[in-house]
Amino acid sequence: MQNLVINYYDTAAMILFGVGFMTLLLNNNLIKKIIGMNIMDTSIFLFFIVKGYIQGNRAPIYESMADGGAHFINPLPSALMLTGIVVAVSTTAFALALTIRIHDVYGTIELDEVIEKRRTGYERH
Amino acid sequence: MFRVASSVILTLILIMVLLTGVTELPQFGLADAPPHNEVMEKYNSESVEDTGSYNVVSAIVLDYRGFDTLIEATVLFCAAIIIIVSLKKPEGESDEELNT
Amino acid sequence: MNVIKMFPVVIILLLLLTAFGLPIVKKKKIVFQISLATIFIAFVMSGVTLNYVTQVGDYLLRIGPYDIPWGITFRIGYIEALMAMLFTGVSLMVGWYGVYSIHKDIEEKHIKYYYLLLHILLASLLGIVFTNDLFNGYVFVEATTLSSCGLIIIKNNKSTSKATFKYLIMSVLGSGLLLMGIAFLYAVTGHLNIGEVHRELVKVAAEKHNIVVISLSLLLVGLGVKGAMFPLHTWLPDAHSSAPSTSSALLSSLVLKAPVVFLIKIMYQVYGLDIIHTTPIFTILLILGLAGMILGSIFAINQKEIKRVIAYSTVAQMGYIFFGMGLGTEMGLMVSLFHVFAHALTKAMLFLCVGSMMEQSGYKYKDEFRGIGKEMPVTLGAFTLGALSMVGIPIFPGFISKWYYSIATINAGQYIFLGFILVSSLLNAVYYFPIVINGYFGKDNVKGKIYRAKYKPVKEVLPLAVLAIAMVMISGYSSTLLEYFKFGLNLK
Amino acid sequence: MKSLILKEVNRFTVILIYMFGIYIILHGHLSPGGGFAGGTIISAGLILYHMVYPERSNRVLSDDTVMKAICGALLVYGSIKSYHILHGILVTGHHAKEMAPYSIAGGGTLLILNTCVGIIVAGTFFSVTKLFLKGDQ
Repeated sequence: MQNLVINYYDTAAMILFGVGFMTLLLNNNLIKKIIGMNIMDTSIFLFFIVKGYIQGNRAPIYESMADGGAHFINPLPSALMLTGIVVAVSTTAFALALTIRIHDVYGTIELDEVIEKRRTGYERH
Repeated sequence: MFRVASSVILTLILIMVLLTGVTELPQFGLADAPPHNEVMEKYNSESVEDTGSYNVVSAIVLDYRGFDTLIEATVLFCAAIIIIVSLKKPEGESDEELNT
Repeated sequence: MNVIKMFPVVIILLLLLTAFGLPIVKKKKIVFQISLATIFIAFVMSGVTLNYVTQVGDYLLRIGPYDIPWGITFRIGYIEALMAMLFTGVSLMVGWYGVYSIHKDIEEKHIKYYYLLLHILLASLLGIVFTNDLFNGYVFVEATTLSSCGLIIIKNNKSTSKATFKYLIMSVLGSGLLLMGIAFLYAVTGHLNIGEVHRELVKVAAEKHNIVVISLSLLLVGLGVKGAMFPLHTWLPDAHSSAPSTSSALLSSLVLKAPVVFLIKIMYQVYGLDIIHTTPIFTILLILGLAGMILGSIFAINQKEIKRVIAYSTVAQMGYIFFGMGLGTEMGLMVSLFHVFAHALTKAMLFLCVGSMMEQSGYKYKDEFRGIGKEMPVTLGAFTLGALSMVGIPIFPGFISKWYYSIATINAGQYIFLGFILVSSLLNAVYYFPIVINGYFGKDNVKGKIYRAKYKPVKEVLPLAVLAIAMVMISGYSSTLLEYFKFGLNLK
Repeated sequence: MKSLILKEVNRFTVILIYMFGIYIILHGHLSPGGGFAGGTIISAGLILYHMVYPERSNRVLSDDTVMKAICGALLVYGSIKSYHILHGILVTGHHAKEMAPYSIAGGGTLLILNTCVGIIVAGTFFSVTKLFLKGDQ
């Protein structure tokens, strides 16, 4: 239990993940679903990036050659998450484009209305 | 109502399970946690000699794990292509679309 | 020899570089030529790699100048080389078939983008199979997701948008869980390379038991979404039935299989058998696999659209693969890998046949295909071969894998599951045979009907024939394949 | 966008945004930043310019040009990376480079790689946002 307080970043990341997951499950609005998806991704980035922190050390950038790298934080999680963020941005952009297309076809972005319109065969064009 | 209740319960179970994992994680910010090992030391101390980059994150992104970045650029490119394919309308049609 | 060693990475780079060049190309014919030539070269190169592996055994290949804990590595062995041959071979056939039929499904100016996405998809699938680095695997999985979404959405149809959205949301959830599992592993081991993670994990597994179980289940669920494990399969029927039929063939036969291979890698190389036996993962895989086998087939019987029938059949067949993994024996795993081959070739052929039947006749529902055998005997013949294989008739790979599944079940001492295999085969027969029988002997639609579907020219049916021959050939060489898988798994 | 003030101010700010983006890309290996950060900033400038002067932006940077730039940058990036990877596999034991002085050119190929990444990111975001903007007008 005490560990949850010490690792407060991890705890926060997990709760944030839950928030995102619930947003994804509960909302009918496609944009809100995408927001939930993004919250989830962000929580994972937070969780991963915290793994690289070392108390008292600073960002891994040389200011002069005398630095020597002994007082740097772990650069690997930061570098990995840079990759992860770009991937998340790509998926978000694609999801938004899909939402535009769904709006073009059905005239709504509420999921239950889309399903209703599919069932009754109503389409805008 | 049932849907809301079941999602809340599912989410709570998920959070509980994940927090069980957090209790076993190494302490936050300690210098002797498992990730701070020889891999990190090489990145931090030899990046200038190996790659010529003073920014260690840049060195990892572009050189040590450069293959990942190539795939990542591919993902970005792929997303751009898909969006162009799914949203771009033929030139003549787009004006008509605006008027309606 | 050094040059042959690096063929796997050359294949991936070649596919990516040609993909980057394709949008600049103007002429459709040149797109086809470049694409097919590249995939053919990739196929030949994977064959050479397999040959090289039979001579020297497994080897690690570092990507770039940095050695193992610092850089990314590939691990090339029997399984990887064989999977590479399967993936490139099937995509070559699908791409070749697409040359004649793709313009009926998608717009003319999108064809080059279609082949571009095919290249990226193939490269990332091969990457998932080859990789020996967890994060690299994650990036490849994401590339697979996006490019397969692209292959669905490229058909400018009303139903594709919603199906793709569902697929995308499920996939993003899956890859999120996958990344979180990797984060847990990284937090306790400090490495991303699979071998190093295993070495460190063995040391800490006893005191970090919760993390072992949680990370394994996160990875299982994450890859289970991608591989259509039973309760997580809900995206599959929509996505596969609304895509263009060449895309359906690729999605069903290849895209589902790469995560399975990655899962096998994670189970046996990251965790290792000793740790895995302390977790309930085998039981979970077994139960979910059985549920998929039975319920997937039952869902398939109730479908009306012919493509949805085949899509649900994929769920059932993925159930077989997870069932074999869940047996927890070497034999079960070997048969699952063999079934990956059998299902990939058969399902690609089935989807291409159905696609060509649908495009020629313009029908969509399975009842409308009565009497189609009189118009398109060759295509329906190929479909019949695939259906026979799926049901499990001797000399076809479906039979071989069911036979070995039975042997593996008996060896594991779990006789009750034999009944499940039998029931599932019968259910397969219930939904495949009516289509075939009605296709050949159905009289309803024949009278007074205008034959819209003329024969296809022989060259357009040739890819189907090649797939059929490959299908029969792998059942002929099944013992060799199983032996290779045994070498590749190399379990103690 | 019809406001005159916006149009006039935009002429200067866009140049500053480009300069800031290019600075971040070129100093990617010396200071925080790099291709991704700089590319997003440049794409923000391009989008701003497109919103204020849509006709001129369409004339100078047509979709075709942007696509060609992205593909060209990806090809250059991919070939340099392929060369690195294949060369690295063949040559056992990598050669440590000479101590690079603290300068833009010190990074060797890193500068080219960062520039390519910058072009890819800027081009992608620009073309995607242009498509998203179409529905709004």
